[in-house]
Amino acid sequence: MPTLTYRDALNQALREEMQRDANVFLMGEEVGVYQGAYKVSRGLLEEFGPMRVVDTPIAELGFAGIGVGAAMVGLRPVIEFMTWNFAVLALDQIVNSAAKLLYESGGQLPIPIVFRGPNGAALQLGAQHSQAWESWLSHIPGLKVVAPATPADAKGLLKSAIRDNNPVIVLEGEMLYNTKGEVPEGEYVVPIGRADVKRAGRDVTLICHSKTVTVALKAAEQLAEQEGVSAEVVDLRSLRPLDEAAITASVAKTNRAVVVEEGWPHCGIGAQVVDVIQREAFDHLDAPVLRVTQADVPMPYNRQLERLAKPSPDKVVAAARRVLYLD
Amino acid sequence: MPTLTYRDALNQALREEMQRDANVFLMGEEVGVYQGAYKVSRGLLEEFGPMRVVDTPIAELGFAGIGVGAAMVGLRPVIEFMTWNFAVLALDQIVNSAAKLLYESGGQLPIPIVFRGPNGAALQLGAQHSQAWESWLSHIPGLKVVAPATPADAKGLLKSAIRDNNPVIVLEGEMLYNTKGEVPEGEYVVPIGRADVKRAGRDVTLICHSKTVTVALKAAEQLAEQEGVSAEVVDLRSLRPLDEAAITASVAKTNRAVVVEEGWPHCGIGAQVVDVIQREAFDHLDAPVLRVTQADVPMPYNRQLERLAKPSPDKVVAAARRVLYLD
Amino acid sequence: MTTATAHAQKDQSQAELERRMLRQMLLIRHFEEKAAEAYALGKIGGFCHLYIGQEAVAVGSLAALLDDDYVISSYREHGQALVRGISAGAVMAELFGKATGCSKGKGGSMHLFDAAKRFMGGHGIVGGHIPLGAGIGFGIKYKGGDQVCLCYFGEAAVNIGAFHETLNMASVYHLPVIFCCENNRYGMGTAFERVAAVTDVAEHACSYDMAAELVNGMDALAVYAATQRAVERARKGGHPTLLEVRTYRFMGHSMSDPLHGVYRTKDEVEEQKKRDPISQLALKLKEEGALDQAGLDALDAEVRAEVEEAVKFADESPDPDPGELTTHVVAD
Amino acid sequence: MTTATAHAQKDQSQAELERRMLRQMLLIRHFEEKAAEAYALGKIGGFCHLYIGQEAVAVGSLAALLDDDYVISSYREHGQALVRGISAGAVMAELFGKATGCSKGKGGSMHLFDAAKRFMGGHGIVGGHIPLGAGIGFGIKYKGGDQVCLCYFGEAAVNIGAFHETLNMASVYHLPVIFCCENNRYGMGTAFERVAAVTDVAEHACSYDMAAELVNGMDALAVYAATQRAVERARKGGHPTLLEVRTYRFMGHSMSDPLHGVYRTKDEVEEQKKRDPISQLALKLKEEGALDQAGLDALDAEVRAEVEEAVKFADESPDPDPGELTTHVVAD
Ligand SMILES: Cc1ncc(C[n+]2csc(CCOP(=O)(O)OP(=O)(O)O)c2C)c(N)n1
Ligand SMILES: Cc1ncc(C[n+]2csc(CCOP(=O)(O)OP(=O)(O)O)c2C)c(N)n1
Ligand SMILES: [Mg+2]
Ligand SMILES: [Mg+2]
Repeated sequence: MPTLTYRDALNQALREEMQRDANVFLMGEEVGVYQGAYKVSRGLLEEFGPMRVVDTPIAELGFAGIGVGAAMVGLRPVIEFMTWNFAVLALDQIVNSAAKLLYESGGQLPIPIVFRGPNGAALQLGAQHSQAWESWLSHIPGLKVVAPATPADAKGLLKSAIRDNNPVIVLEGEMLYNTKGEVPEGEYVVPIGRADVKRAGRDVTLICHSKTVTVALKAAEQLAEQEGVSAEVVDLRSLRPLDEAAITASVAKTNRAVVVEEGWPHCGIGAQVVDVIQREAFDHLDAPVLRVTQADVPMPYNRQLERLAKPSPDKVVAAARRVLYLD
Repeated sequence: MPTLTYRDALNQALREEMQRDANVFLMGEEVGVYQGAYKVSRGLLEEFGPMRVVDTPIAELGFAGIGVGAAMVGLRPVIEFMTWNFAVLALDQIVNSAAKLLYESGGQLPIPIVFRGPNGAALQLGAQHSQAWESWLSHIPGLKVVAPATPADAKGLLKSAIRDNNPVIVLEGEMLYNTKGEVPEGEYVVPIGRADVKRAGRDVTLICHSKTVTVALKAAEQLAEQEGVSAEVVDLRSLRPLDEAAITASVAKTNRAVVVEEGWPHCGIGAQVVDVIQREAFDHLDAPVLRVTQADVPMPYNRQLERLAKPSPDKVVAAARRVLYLD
Repeated sequence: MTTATAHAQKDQSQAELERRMLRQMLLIRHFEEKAAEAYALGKIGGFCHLYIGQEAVAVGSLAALLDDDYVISSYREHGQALVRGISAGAVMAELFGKATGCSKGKGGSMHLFDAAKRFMGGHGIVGGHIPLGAGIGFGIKYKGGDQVCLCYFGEAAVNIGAFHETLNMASVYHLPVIFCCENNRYGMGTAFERVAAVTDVAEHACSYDMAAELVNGMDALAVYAATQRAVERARKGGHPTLLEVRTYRFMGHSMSDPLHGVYRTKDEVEEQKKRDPISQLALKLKEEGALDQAGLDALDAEVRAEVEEAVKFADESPDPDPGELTTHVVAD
Repeated sequence: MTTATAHAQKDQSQAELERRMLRQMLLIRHFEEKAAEAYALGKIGGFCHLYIGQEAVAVGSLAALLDDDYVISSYREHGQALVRGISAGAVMAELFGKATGCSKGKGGSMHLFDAAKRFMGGHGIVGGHIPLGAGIGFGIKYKGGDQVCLCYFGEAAVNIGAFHETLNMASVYHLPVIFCCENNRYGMGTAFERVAAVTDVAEHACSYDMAAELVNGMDALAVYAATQRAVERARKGGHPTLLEVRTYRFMGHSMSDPLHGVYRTKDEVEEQKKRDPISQLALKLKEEGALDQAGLDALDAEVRAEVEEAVKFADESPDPDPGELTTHVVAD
């Protein structure tokens, strides 16, 4: 199987889906001539032309809405947000148009659209450019939300997202674009709504997604080496719908869980995972579920402070030790 | 003590704070000449003039930002959103300006601003006009979020909000404006961050806020009458910061809890409450915490469907029966 | 065909058109009067924004469209929905929240839809559907079609960002969209001149290198003619147009708003009512000899019967099944 | 005082002004060259948007302000921060993320603040600070002050809604704000003409009944004069102005963007560099006899030393205490 970067896996998914279906087009800031702010769309303008790879003005609300309008008449837009930070300006269109049109119209208007782009902090971009929006987006019925952690999942989930007849949010990671992994060639789809056990274990479940999968995997290694603890790493992959069965199954086995996320703690996606666990696996739980999140502060610029603010393997290990009552 | 409507209690708080501090002003759509879309600002234009009661164009993003800018130079703006549904357009200013300026500037720029208006569903307003945003807003560090349920709390919390040196979100309720209650005259402030036990009980804790306080109180009555169950009703009042001590204390006593909220389930404020309870009162819990929320759908227009979608006393009673293992 | 005959035929078809327009305006008027009654009876809930006074805008502009063109509007869209051919019964049933409504009772007054009639809603966030209209235009162009999209909004929407972002993109991308601003002088209780630095909406077209036209919205034929010109620009080269149609609403902003309120005088409303688009067109038809009072009465009666029928249909239709609560949240 | 003496004094103070402007431009230029070096060394992280080429805009416009006027800008604000009087050391230390930075190391390149100098940031969302600028103007007016607020943004921000919502309100409320659009022709890798229907930004003023002026942004004195006129309008009657200042950035969009990239040619960049605002003003001063080459060299050396000092200060300053992570989230 070829090894690709996460960026190229996304690029491949886009290219293949655009080849497969003439209704698929890409729209966003710098996606064309500039080849994408993070080069995810490299080469697509050349292959598909300016009607299908559309550069926009800086007008997130406007072009998100244009995407939804195009979906209303049967196209399959892929709207790239340069980063999800800027998509805050477009939330009205995502929430009030994309997510609701099917319901409001009594089923007449499916909106097959993808909104994608990097989510969460990169490095030292400061408070306005370091936000993780998974909990906000997952809150909304009518949307689906995926957050791939690996190149293969990136390809498979983006392809599923584009083929889905609903608005699908794809949360990528700026820090993931250069990561490499094996990616199946050609037709390869990952179903939306299924978590993936990235490492099997017995003693504690580490639940994570996107960038925090790496954090959890490193923590799992440390736990194995330093504590002889066998941690299972469950990558949610889809945040809406959430794979409650997979979460519950793992916790039923390990009886303990730590949820790791990039976002802020209050009403984070981790809170919802905790809700699921205590509701569906109450009798299996040997300890409260703990969470590792971004510190509950706007992201600081300074490098050391930023490091302190982010989830880290050490913090996950510490939380795991606590749920294992090793402290 | 005089009996006032929730609307008039808010009006009184605004008037008193505007009399008390010349830096306080009110800005929003229809707040002046029209006397407020829901008449919360009735009479204020006449008393304080057009520089302090400012009608705006329909430009939520713009006037929210103007408010923040005014706060940057020492004013204390109260920004009214006709409803929080429309505030989705202003989130960039709330999240990226109001909530972050103090931190980003290294402490130089406190932003003493209030964003207020009705939140959540009224009656048959359809999907775009029936949204409850507490979980989104509570997610954000740098904000405080309050959601008063009674006229007295409305007055006391709005006064605290206006005096606070931070951006404070005040979530009112269109369905609450006409409700009546005793309201202390003159100086009366309710501290932000403190829950209130609206009914004491022993067997189960019902956690609620804003409109769901009425729902929970009715459920508590039904539980007492029909099941002989003594339910404690904890009104959160503040959603950020959350009064974790009050929540935990109640659950430590009752050992069971149901969280009731108007918003959608996924990553709702109730999920965060569940997280707190299972973390801080794990050993006290005799059953999983259950939640009663809006159905996980865009709000339908039809009256019967809308009723089915909303939290109701019956649903709370059913959840309470389940956590009490009465089924 | 001699010129005289052609002329006579044109006259006849013109009279036919005017008669049809009159009928459509009467339909809107009577429909909404009944809706107001039903609202008072509690049969309609939520917000209900009447179109009375503005009938000439929907009627005149939609006459310029073909069946496969698209229409999108705000929450004040009963009139457009009816003229576009959604039956009065299906619209009334929607207002009643019934399963037979054009949005199955899930949308209500602000969210009327009929995809088959290419009526794309019914939207409640001021300005929020303007980008959708452009997106529909984008879709048309993408597929190489020659349809147009007619997008209605109120003048107050001109103050919100979405309007500007969209007009710029519609112009840059050459989208076949007609932006039809129904300038009825008030956004809720706020007179436009109190909140807009420039009150000629059409002026904004300059900033976007877009064609624009200012139209008398009390004259259905004037609206028709201007829309025809705009449609032509759009169909031919994908050139969008900003139409500013000056009109007036005779009723309150919504059913919960008083008739004139504090923001406008009763006199002003009465003065405007003298420009009633329906009486004006009826008078014209009479003067042209195309319709006499008996004919007018018959037309009126016919329309009233249609509306009665619609109310009956709505009344007798069932509520949606409770199971409908959770359908249509996601598509398969 | 005879006219001749007055004239001589004016000449002298004019030369003084020009010399100061030259010094400020040199400071920005050398400061940023050093910042670029430090970025390459990993001492500065995140995004870092250089101002090189645009110096005349900050220098010319800020010369028209008084100390108690307010300034607000986008993420490309090093130049304005320096000219406004934040020390090069405090700015460089902020870029280094140090505790001594003007935002205590918490803001970084995009979020420079100095409330005492009335420099109100440093904002990262395109267009997001434009309403803040108007709000500052609102605050001034509310308190009955006679200050103005100078608000900078790039031409690409003109395509976003916040710009339009704000200009309308600034005009309706008569706010003392100067909207200074630094039109450097590109928003990241996108040429303005590819995404704007009308490329004369100043045109937008018509839609808001606002004064506007188009200015040569490579000429600090022209910018100064135009800003003076705008300041006067604002101070006197709270009349806002839209200034379109035509300029050019000689570097990439940010440190991670190549110098010219695929979106513009090397030739174009080289051609523009011939309009370098610094050499132009230096030449003028020389031609006027106000500064000779030795004087220029001395000035240059002085500025370089100041920048070296700033780098040293930043380098030697401590990181914020780890406890700073959780301070300043909420105020007391
Ligand atoms: C973004 C937003 N803000 C506020 C509202 C509340 N609101 C509904 S209609 C309206 C007035 C709109 O006026 P206009 O655009 O002129 O249309 P008209 O009602 O006159 O047809 C307002 C303020 C809304 N629906 N959306
Ligand atoms: C709302 C928003 N969208 C996208 C971005 C990413 N971005 C940062 S700068 C920039 C280009 C802005 O160009 P312009 O306004 O002309 O200013 P310049 O960089 O030329 O000074 C873009 C797209 C952003 N910061 N904010
Ligand atoms: Mg109007
Ligand atoms: Mg630019």
